[in-house]
Formats: sequence, structure tokens, C-alpha cells
Amino acid sequence: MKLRNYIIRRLALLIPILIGVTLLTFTISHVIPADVARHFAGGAKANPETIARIREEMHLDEPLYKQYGYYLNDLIHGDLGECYTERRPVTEAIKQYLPATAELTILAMVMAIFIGIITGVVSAVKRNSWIDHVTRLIAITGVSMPIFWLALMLQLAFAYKYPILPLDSRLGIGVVAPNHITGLYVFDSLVTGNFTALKSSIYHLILPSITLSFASLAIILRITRSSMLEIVRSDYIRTARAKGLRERTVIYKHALRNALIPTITVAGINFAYLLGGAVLTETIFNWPGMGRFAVAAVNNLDFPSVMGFTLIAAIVMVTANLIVDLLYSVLDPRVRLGD
Amino acid sequence: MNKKDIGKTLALLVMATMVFAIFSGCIGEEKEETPAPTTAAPTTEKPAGPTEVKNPDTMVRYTIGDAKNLDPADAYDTASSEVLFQVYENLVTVKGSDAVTIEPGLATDWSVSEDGLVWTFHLRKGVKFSNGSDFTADDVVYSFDRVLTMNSPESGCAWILSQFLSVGDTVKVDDYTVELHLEKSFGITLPCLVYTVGAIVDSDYVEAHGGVQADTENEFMKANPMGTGPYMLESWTRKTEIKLVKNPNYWGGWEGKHVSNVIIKIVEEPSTRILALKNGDADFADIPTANIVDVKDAPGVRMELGPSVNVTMLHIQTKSENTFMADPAVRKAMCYCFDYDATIKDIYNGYAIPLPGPIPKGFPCYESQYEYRYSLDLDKAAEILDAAGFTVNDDGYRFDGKPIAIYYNAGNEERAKMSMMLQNNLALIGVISQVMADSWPSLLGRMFGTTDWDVMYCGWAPDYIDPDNYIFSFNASADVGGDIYNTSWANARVDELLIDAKFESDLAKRCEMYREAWEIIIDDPSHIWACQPQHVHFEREWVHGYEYNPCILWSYYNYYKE
Amino acid sequence: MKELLKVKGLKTYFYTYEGVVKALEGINFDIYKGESIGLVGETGCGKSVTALSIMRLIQWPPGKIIEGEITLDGKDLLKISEEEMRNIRGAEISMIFQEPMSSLNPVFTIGSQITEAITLHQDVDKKEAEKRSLDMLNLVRMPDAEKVLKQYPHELSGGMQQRAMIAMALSCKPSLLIADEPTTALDVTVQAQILDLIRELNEEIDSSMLLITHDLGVVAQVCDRVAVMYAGYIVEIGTVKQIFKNPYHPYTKGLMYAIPKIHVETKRLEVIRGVVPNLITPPSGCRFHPRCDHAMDVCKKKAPPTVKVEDGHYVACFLHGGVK
Amino acid sequence: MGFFDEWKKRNESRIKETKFTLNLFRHSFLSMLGLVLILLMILTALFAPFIATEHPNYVTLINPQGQRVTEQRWEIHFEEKLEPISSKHLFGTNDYGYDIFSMIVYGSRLSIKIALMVVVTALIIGVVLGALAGYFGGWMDEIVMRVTDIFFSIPGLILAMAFTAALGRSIEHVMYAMIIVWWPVYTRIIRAQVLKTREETYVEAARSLGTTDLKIIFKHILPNSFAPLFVQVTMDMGAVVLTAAGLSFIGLGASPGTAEWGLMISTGRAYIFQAWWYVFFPGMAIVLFVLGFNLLGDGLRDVLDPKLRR
Repeated sequence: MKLRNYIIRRLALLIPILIGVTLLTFTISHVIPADVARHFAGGAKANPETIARIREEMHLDEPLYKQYGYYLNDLIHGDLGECYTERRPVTEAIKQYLPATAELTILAMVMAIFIGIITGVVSAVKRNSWIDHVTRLIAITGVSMPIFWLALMLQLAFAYKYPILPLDSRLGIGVVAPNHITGLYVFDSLVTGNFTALKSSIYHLILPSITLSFASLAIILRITRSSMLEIVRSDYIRTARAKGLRERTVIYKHALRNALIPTITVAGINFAYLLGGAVLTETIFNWPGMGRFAVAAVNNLDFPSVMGFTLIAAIVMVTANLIVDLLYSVLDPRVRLGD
Repeated sequence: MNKKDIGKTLALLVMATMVFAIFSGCIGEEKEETPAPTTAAPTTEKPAGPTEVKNPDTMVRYTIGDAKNLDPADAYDTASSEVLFQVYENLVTVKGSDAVTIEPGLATDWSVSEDGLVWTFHLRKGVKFSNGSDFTADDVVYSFDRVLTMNSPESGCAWILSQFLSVGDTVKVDDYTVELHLEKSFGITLPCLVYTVGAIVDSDYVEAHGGVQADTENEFMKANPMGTGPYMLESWTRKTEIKLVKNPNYWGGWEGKHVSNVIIKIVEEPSTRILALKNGDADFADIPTANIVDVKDAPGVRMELGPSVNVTMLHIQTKSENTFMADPAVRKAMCYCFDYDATIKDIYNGYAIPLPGPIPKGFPCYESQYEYRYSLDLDKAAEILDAAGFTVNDDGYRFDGKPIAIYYNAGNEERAKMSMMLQNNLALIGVISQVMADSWPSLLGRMFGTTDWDVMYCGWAPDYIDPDNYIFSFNASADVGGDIYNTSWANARVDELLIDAKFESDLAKRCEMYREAWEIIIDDPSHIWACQPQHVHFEREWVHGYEYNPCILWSYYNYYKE
Repeated sequence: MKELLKVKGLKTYFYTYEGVVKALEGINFDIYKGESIGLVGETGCGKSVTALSIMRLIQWPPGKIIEGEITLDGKDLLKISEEEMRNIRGAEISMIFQEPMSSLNPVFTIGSQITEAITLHQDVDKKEAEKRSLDMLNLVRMPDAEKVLKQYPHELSGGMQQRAMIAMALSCKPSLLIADEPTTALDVTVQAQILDLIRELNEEIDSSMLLITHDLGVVAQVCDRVAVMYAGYIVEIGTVKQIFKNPYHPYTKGLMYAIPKIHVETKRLEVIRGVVPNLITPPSGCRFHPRCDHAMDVCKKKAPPTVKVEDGHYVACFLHGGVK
Repeated sequence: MGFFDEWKKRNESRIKETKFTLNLFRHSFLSMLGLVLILLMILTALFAPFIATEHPNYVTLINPQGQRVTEQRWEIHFEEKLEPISSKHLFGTNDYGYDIFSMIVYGSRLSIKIALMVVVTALIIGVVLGALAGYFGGWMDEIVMRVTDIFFSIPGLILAMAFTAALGRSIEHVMYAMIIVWWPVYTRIIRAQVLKTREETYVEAARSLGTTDLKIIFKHILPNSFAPLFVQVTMDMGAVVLTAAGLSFIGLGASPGTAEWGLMISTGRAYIFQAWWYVFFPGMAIVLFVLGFNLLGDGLRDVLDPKLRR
């Protein structure tokens, strides 16, 4: 089947990129002037035997290319190495942290796309009206705010001054997490019908996801707006009008469907930005996800973890782009995958 | 054994100490306290805040750092011990705010032979592990031997036992009697058994899960503690939360006021911890010094102040690439450039006391160093430097504008402030300095791998309540196993004094020796003794039963809410 | 003959950054029931604007109908509400555009686009509508129509796309069909077929047609009457025979001579000198005078009135009266 | 003079376009707002010594690499720490007793410096590589594009984090890290543009006339890539400052006491309940700075986008 071949081909193309990523992160992690083995061994005067043992385990004394070889070899066997800060396999750590981040970023992305498109269309239709200016101003301000600052302000406002929303974390005190299916609490609790958890998790998602979606929202708004502006002048929109369609149909059926195509692309690219933002958002909202994991790792030069994280991020990115391409072919019949 | 061996053993011993002390101390992310003979005095009382108690059957603590390792044979940090002290129990323990008087734990009573070589413990009957199996003498023997065989490959905490015990020294007399056969009388045997490393594990349980291998960690035990303590580990989500639930088999029983759940949330962001404490989500919360004012007077929040035996100091590389650092005059001048009062008043907001030398207040022989100490005196500093020939050049700089490199671990605001302040003062006498923050591992690499640093920081917490634990580690030379912080400072006379002091039983005499050593240390400083921070504790007013015990920081079994 | 559509004094301006483009300066003409009238002129003379004005599809900003009347069966299209106008578009008056490729929405199937028009104006259920669109496609002689229904515009050739457009336009049996350069985008071989098709269908569903083109040949082939436009004015209007036999207006003449005549010996092909005037600052008086060989002083001063030169043949030029 | 007329005649259309563009621009309210904000920032930076109420000392020292460098030093006044807004301290003081207003004023210099350094350097790298890759294609194109792919598949902030951590914490290293992260963006834009214009007839013509590749690239291709680049660069000026702030927040970046907005927020957040002004004003400074460039960029995008102009 054509589509499957296409996907397979795309995934094959993934490999060189990922190798590149590992090469990059590996270089970063092995040029640093820090005594990793000693740190791993527990600090200042950790007994020399331990340090030696760890150096040996981590092949720290061997030439870099060899070390890289070992790393790749482990990688192929699904082993990302040992996470110093948590004293457990990186893969385990990622398994724990990934769902939280996924839940947050996906929701944020959905919000950004949804609101972004609507406002984008509105400000395109009402170009240069005050609505247009206000929405754009708000959106652009959003993208101009340091995300951590925004987070702090929201926290102060809605968790402290007017405590209507929870401060941090994924679930309320004493709320039992739903049985693990995907690790996305909202999803799992829905499936398992654990409604207390569902309520709590949604409730806890609000502030972080708003914070995170803000930046992407503006970008999506912008692209939707400009592509709408372009499309409403096109011939086929004139045709649609000539048919006697009502303006709403013209805009939301004929124009929007076309405008979505560039929007989706941008959304895909924006996923990277979102992952970056997650690092900061999670730190402030104490969200137990990859972002906090990465920050801790970076601050302790826990490079196996950093490499693991970047690798995952890269995979997520590429997959996101793949999904975009697939959506593309759905939205635009002119795009044919696999040829 | 001869001096050399002693030196070796001590070296090892102290090394192991450092693993913990530096790891937690210098990261500054964890307040570390282990046994210290101090008591907490409740202070400020305020009108009660919101009366309706949040989650009445659960104790919630917002803390900074996650536990590292939940295997008592290898755990050596506060966060881990907080959990282990709830899950496991030791033969003996300390109670309330008294960290010195040894109380019965799993042993109901004990005795020691006159020569101090044989300790006999009579064990509590009818005690069950949380998995239902019975606690007997075998478990004690197994636990101690296990620690010694495993030899804590990760943390090195085994030294606490190995300094007086070796495999086979623990002997079962009958199911409820155990004897420790020591080679050499050891004064602080009982205190050493109080720390988590002395916890009693269930032999069958461990055997069922990996058993004991020499010098290797037990991956299962690292994550799945199971003991006779009042609580069981329900779940441990890294960097997120640790959930404890009551152990139904607990011999102490559950009549009276207790909570059946304990949640320890790991929250790096201080503002989050503050808000949580204020709105009552948290019953306890770690509050940085800078934020004490934020919660001090908050309704419904209670603050407790108490002395601690932690010290903060700066250590100086005497063999730095800045060759002038080798000159005592320069280091002396630096001591005069440090603003001790401002450190206490403005950086620690008054929650610290002056530190005259390596021995903190609350330790024996503290007074022997108390009369005089350095204070901020820039003129004197300038004088000293001029006298030593380090005069100001045409640009107005000493050392021809070569900067003194001050490093601290990123994220530790107190240390950032002290550095900036020192930099300011040095500048005033024409000495330029650069303040650099770096991650802890990088600092380690720099501290031990290179000499291109001049000043770094470290915190310290005791492993045993004796001046030796401090002064020897800081000021004895590397050759005899001191100089933990690699200042490359060495003084034969000081080494001699400190080693003698170790084995001198007459306290008065020891203080004499320490005094003499201190004179030398102060006159040719390798450290700037910054201050001795205080212990500050915050809790909701609906929490009752908390008492600060520097030895066992948390015993949730005694706390309740109403 | 009864007129279907009456355009009176229609003025449409475009307000651009450079200035006001006076695209239509009060044009008048009628379209009779069942006839097909051609609207010819150089590019940019206002043909398409006329069409769009009739459809009321001039986009504001920048375009705007300033004044005039467009009456369809007695009701003034410029007065009725947008709602009513929508019901007329596609039902009463429908339109075929120049660029079939870009005029069809790329993301919808041909079928759905035709069906949409049908369901919009005739209350029939989806199935019926689909059946009818199929009939329409067959009517425009679309090769294997069933398949085309499910196809997307980009999968069709230019000719087929234009057939689809026609099918869409005629799907509601409009009383007036406006074809704006329907063949210019197509290659010559196809052009002829499409033209025939349009004419036949037009007779078949006896609707009137306004055929906009710059090609007099096409007009001769398809239309009953011709209106010649120049720079926002209709300079001459009459039956095909009249105009082709004896054009009055110098411009019309110019156009005539610009058509290569194979059977007549000519030294060289005549062309109209000069260029189409810029409509922001149009020439005073008769807009053609700068290019006119017979220009008189009066031409520079005032715009010539439209005068009847023979039955049903009108021209706006001082050479043929209007000078007192 | 004569030459000027020559030139004017030759570029008549271009001049007309520019005039038109400027006019459009002048009519877009938001763009003007952005422009004003940016101008304000630049003026603040230029006249910092006259605007600020307190001033840092400057010391010249020989750094570990043996070069003489001048560093900014603020004087500690613990007696004035965390003072609220007053006539003496417009934006209050921080935990060192520094005057926040003055720090923000001087901070504008650093922010602009960072933004310019990163964007310009990245731009140069990007343009060169992009032009080469696009114009010559083949293996060169392959390599360059694969490398950009790799960079694009890692979220920028995270990559910058890793780099800074590895290089060691300092504002310079943050800049290097961000340059490393940023160049691929421009490479891609330029390459796309080159590929587009390379086929243009006038380029073909130039080539057939034997114009050198370099000349073609610089005379014909690059000028046509101006519009999209210009928009991107404007936006990135803001983005860079945001990223830098983000890194400072995590604890990488400027050393303590530096007048750097991101750092001020990250240290200030410990005092958010005692001294809201400590986080608020630096935050506002960043918002206005970035907002300025985003508004401008957004406006430019609309104005320069040929599809949206008329």
C-alpha cells in the first residue's frame, strides 16, 4: 500500500537525522571540563576505587570515537545509558516523564491551533478593523512574553490572589492516579471511568496548558490570517460567491479549508517551540515531565539524560512533521504522498 | 595499629563522610542534618489561620530534593533518610527533640561489658515486618553483615558501622538476643546505630530479591524498602512525590492520634512551596532563608527556630595559579575583606550566628576559639597587603589587575550574595575578583582536577558529634587524610595536634590542642569562616507533635492534624 | 423583443493607493431575452468590471458601484438586499470565468462543487442533486462523467475544467449567463468546441448570454449583438451584422482592421496607435481622442453623447452628430 | 548629479515600490507602535548614563585567557535592599540594594548587544552556507541541508541549554550557544530564495553573459531574498532575547550582579511576594523589547508580502 511505503520511507529517513543528533549531543557531552565519574561516584573525595570502577563502566578513559561506538551500540539495544541524577536507566526515567509532557504539550497545541485559527479567520475577515488590531496585539504580546514570567503571573493571579485554580502538579492531594494505560491522565481516567481523577487532572492542566499555548497561538493566528487574506481574493472564492453561497459558507467552507494547509505546516514546525517552552512551564508548575527532567540533567551535567532527552525530542519532532505531511495529503488533494 | 594505618583508616572514613557532606552540603539544594546535640525551641506564636483542616488524614510536605536511594545499606542523604526513618527501625533510636539520649527501638534494653568490647541487645518481641513476617535476631545479624559486605558502593556510608564492626562481629544468642563483638572499645557505638545504616531489614525479603553481593548495589532494595516501621512505601514517583501509607502490622499500634498517609512532594520552585504552605496544601514546606519573611506571619502558619550545627565557609586554594595566593598575608587580607555581620544580618536575614573557626557552637571546645576572630576591616587588609609588597599599580589595582577567581554552585543565592559582597570589598582595596557560578559537577572537576580557582564554598554537617569531625577534615593536611576541600594547605604542627587530639580522652587537653591548632589556622588561614546558619522550620498550625531532632529529622508517626 | 436586463448609467470606481480608477463611467445597454450579446474591447477597458458589477461581486475595498441601475425583470439589483441578491446569483444570473483552473476550488471534487450550487438554489435532496449534476456533466459532453464527479480540478484538463465550470453555471438554468473570456485560457483546438457548446446550451435552455471577449472573431461566431467598450464607456452598440458591415466609431473601425483578413490583400495589418489610457487620469472629453485620427477640438472638451445611427445601432462619437 | 538621475531612472520602478511600501507601512498602526518601542529601546541604550539614576563601576581586569577586559560592577547597598518604588528608586531596589530602574536601563544595552551579536553572526553564517548550498547544489547542498535537518529536529532552547551547560555558564557562552542554534533558520530561507531566483530569466541571462557566480549571487540573488530575511531577522531579534532570558531563568547565562533582564527575573522570583517590582519591571522590559520587534516584523510581513500588498 502506497501510504505505508511512504511512512516507512519517511521513518527510514529518520535514521541519519537521529544519528546526527546523537553525534551532536555526544560531542557536546564529551568536551566538558567536568569530572563526571567523580560526580557519579558521589562527589568530592569519593573513594578512588569507586571512581575508577565508574570510569571503566562509562569507558571514560577510551578514545572518543570508541566511546561513541559503545553509545550507539547500546542505543541499538534500546539502552540510553544510566541517568546519574536518578541512578536508574535513562529509558526508565523517560518512560516516566514522557506522558506528562505529552499530555501538556498536546493539549497546548490543540488549544493553540483551535483558538489561533478562529481568531486568525476573524481578524482576516475583518482586516484592519479594531477587532483585527486587538486580537493581533494580544496574540503578539503573548508571543513576546517570557513564558516563565507569564507562568509566574498567572500563578500569582489564579492560584494565590484568587485561588480558583490549583498551583502545580498533575493531580490534587489524595487523588489516586488512574491505572496506567497511556500515562495521559485525562485519557486514562476517561477510559477507566475514574472521574475524580479526570476532573482533577483537567483542573490541573488549565494553567500550564494556557501558559504553554500562548506563544504558538500567536504564530498560528498570524499564518491563518495571512493565508486567509490571500485566499479570499482568489478566483475560486469569487466563483463560490458567484454561485450565491452565503458569506459564512464561502469563508468557513471554501476559504478555511484551503487556509488550513499552511497553518498545519506551521503548527508542526511549532511543536519544537512548544517542547522548548515545556522546559520552562514544567519548572514553574512543578509538572513532572521531560522538561524538568532535562533542566535537572543539564544542571548536574547528567549527559546521558540530556542526550536521551534530545533524542526523544528529535523523534517527537520528526514524527510531528510526518503527521503534518499526512494531514497535508488529507487536506490538499493536490499533494500525493509516495511519489 | 600504628599511626600510618590510623591515618589511612581515618582518611577513608573522612572521605566517606564527604560523599554525603559535600554532595548535599555544597549543592545547597538540601538542608542536611545528622546527629547534633541541640534542641529546638518553639518561637513565634500567631493568631490561628483557617481552622478547617485540609486532608486531615494525610501529612503533606513540600520539599526541595528527591530521595536518591532507599536502600538503608547505601543511602546517605537527608531526603532518603526521611523516608527510611519512617519505613525502617533500628535497634536504638532518639526521641523527641533530644538527639543525645539513646532510647529503645527494636531493642528493648541493652548492656555493655566493662572492657566495652561486647554489647548485648535484647530484642522486642512480637514485632512484624509490614509484609507480615516476624522480626528476629537473624534479621539483625543479616542486616549488619549485609551493610558491611555490600560496603555501600554508591555512597560509602558503610564506614559508620565498619569503624567498629566487621562481618561476623554480630552474633545471635537466641531469637531475641544479639551481641556485638568489638575489637576495640568504641565510645559512640550507640549513636552510630541510630543512623539509617543501622536499620533492620527482613532477611527473607532481601534474599528473595537479589540477596547480598560484595561491593555491589541491590537494585531492588534501592527502590523497594520494607521494614518494621510505622509506614510503608506506597509509591515513589521520581522528582514528583513519595507516598507513604500506614503499616497495619506496626507494633506501636494505631490508637491515638496519627495520620495514615504521608506525601512528600518534590518541588524545586520556591514560590510554589511558599504558596502551598500558605494555602494549606502543604503541612510542612522547605522555605529558603530569603523567603522566611513571606511565610513568617502568614495566618495558619507556625515557625520554629532552633540552633543547628551546620557551618558555611569559603575555602581558599593556596597553590592557585595566582601564585600570590600562596602568601598567608593575601589570605589574611581576604579574611578582613569578608563582611561577617552583613552575611548574618542581610544575607541570612539574622537566621545565623557568627562562626569563629572550624568548630561550631554546640560542640565541645567551641569556646577555645571564641575570643577573637576576623571582622570586616578594609584598612587593615590594605595595610597587610602593602606590607607584604602587594601594592597598588598605576591603574589602582593590586596584583596588576589579575583577578581572584571566586566560584560557587549556581542556584545558591546566599553564596552568590557572599561572593558579590566579597568582590565589592576586595575592589575597594584595589583587588579585582571574578565571581563565577557553575554546576556542581563542574565545580568538583575544577576543585580536584585543577588549581585555577582561588575561592570556593562549602557547607558542612556532622557525622558524629565531635570537633574532630570538622577541624580535622578541614585543616589537617591531605597526607593524613584531611584537607577535604583540596586547599593544598598543610602545616606539620597542626597535623600533629589534630591526630593527637583524636585519641586524647581528656576533653580539657583536647581543647588545649584544638586551641593551639586554631591559633595557627587563624593566622595562616585557608578558610574564611562565614557563619553558622540556624535551623528554621515551618508548619501549618493545625499540625501537632512536631519536634526538631537534628538526628532523626522526621518521625511522622508522632504528628497529627486538628 | 423584450429586454431581460437593463443597465443604466452604471458607474464603478476603484479606490486604490495610486488614486481613483474610474473603471466604468456610466454605461448603458440592454440584454434581450434569449439573445447573446458580446462585449468587446481591449484588456482593462472595463468589460470584466461590468460583469462583476452586474453580479454585484465588486469587492469593497477597493471597488465600489457609485451609481446607476441594473434592472433584471424590472427589479433593480442595486437596491435589493444582499440576501435577495444571493438568491439571484447562480440561479438567475450565473457566470463562467476566464481561468477555469483557478476558478475551481482545488480541495473539493467537481461533483461536490456542482451539487453545492444545485442544492443551494433548488430544494432537492442530495441524491437528486448529484443525479442532476451528473446530467449537467453529460449535457456539457464531459467524457466519463461519473468518474469526473469524484475527481478534483487538478486532475482535469483545461478544457474539461471549463466544461465543468459551464455545467456548474448552467446547473440552475439561469436566465442570464455571463461568460468572461471563457476560452482565452484554453488552447485553440479546444476554444472552438467550448464556444459551440456554450452557444448550443444557451439555446437549449434559452437563456440570454453576455459574452465578454477581446476577440471579434468569437463575437461574430457566437453573438447576435455587440457592444464595443473603450476606457469605461460603451462607444458603439448594434447587431453583429451592423457593426461588422459598417462600424461608425473610429475605435470600432480600428478593431475591425486589426483582424487579419486572409482573403483580402492588405499591405500590412492596421493597428490602433497609442495605448490604452490610464483610468486614474483619463483623457478629457472623448477618452479616445488621443488615439483618434479624426479627433476635433470638441472631442477634447466634452464627452460625446450616444446617438442613434440606424435602427438598433448606436454610437458615441462627434463625427456622427451630437455637435450643435 | 547626472549620475544620480541616471540611477533614479534606472531604479525608477524600485523607488516607486519602496515609496509605496513605506506608505503602506506608515498606515499600519501596529507596525508604527513596534517601531516606536524599538526606537525607545535604542535611545535608552544610547543615553543610559543620562537616564539611569545610579551607575555601575567599571573595572579592567586580565581574564584567565590573559586579555584585558572591562567588567560592569554594581555597588551593594544592603541597607537599601528590596526598597519599594520611590522617587529615589523609580522601580524600587533588589536584594542587593541595586536600583532596578538603572539596571533595566543599562540592561537594554546588553539585550541589544546579545540580540545583534547572535542574529548578525547567525545571519552571516546562514547566508553564506545557504547561498552556496542553493546556488551550487549537489553534494554541498546535501551536506548543508542534512546538517540543518539535524539542528531543526532539536528544540532550540534545549539545544542551547545543552551547549551552555557544556561550555560553562556565562553570557558569552549563551550567545555562542544561540548562534549555533540559530544559523540553520537563515540557511534554509536563503537556500529556498536562491533556488527560486536561480531559475529566473534575468539570472539565466546574466549567467549566459558570463557573469561570475559570486557576482550573480550578490548582485541578483541576495537582493531578492531581502524581504523574507528582513522579516525573519526582525522577529528573531526578539526571539533571541527571549531565549537568552529563558536560559538565564534556568540558571545558565549571565553571572550574578549583571544587569541582564532574564537574570533579574530569575533571581527576583524568589522575592515575588516581598518585592513584586523585582520581577515585574524586568519582565515588562523584556515584553516591550520583544513586542517592539514582533510588531515591526509582523507589520513588515504584511507590507512586504507581495500577495497581501494590494
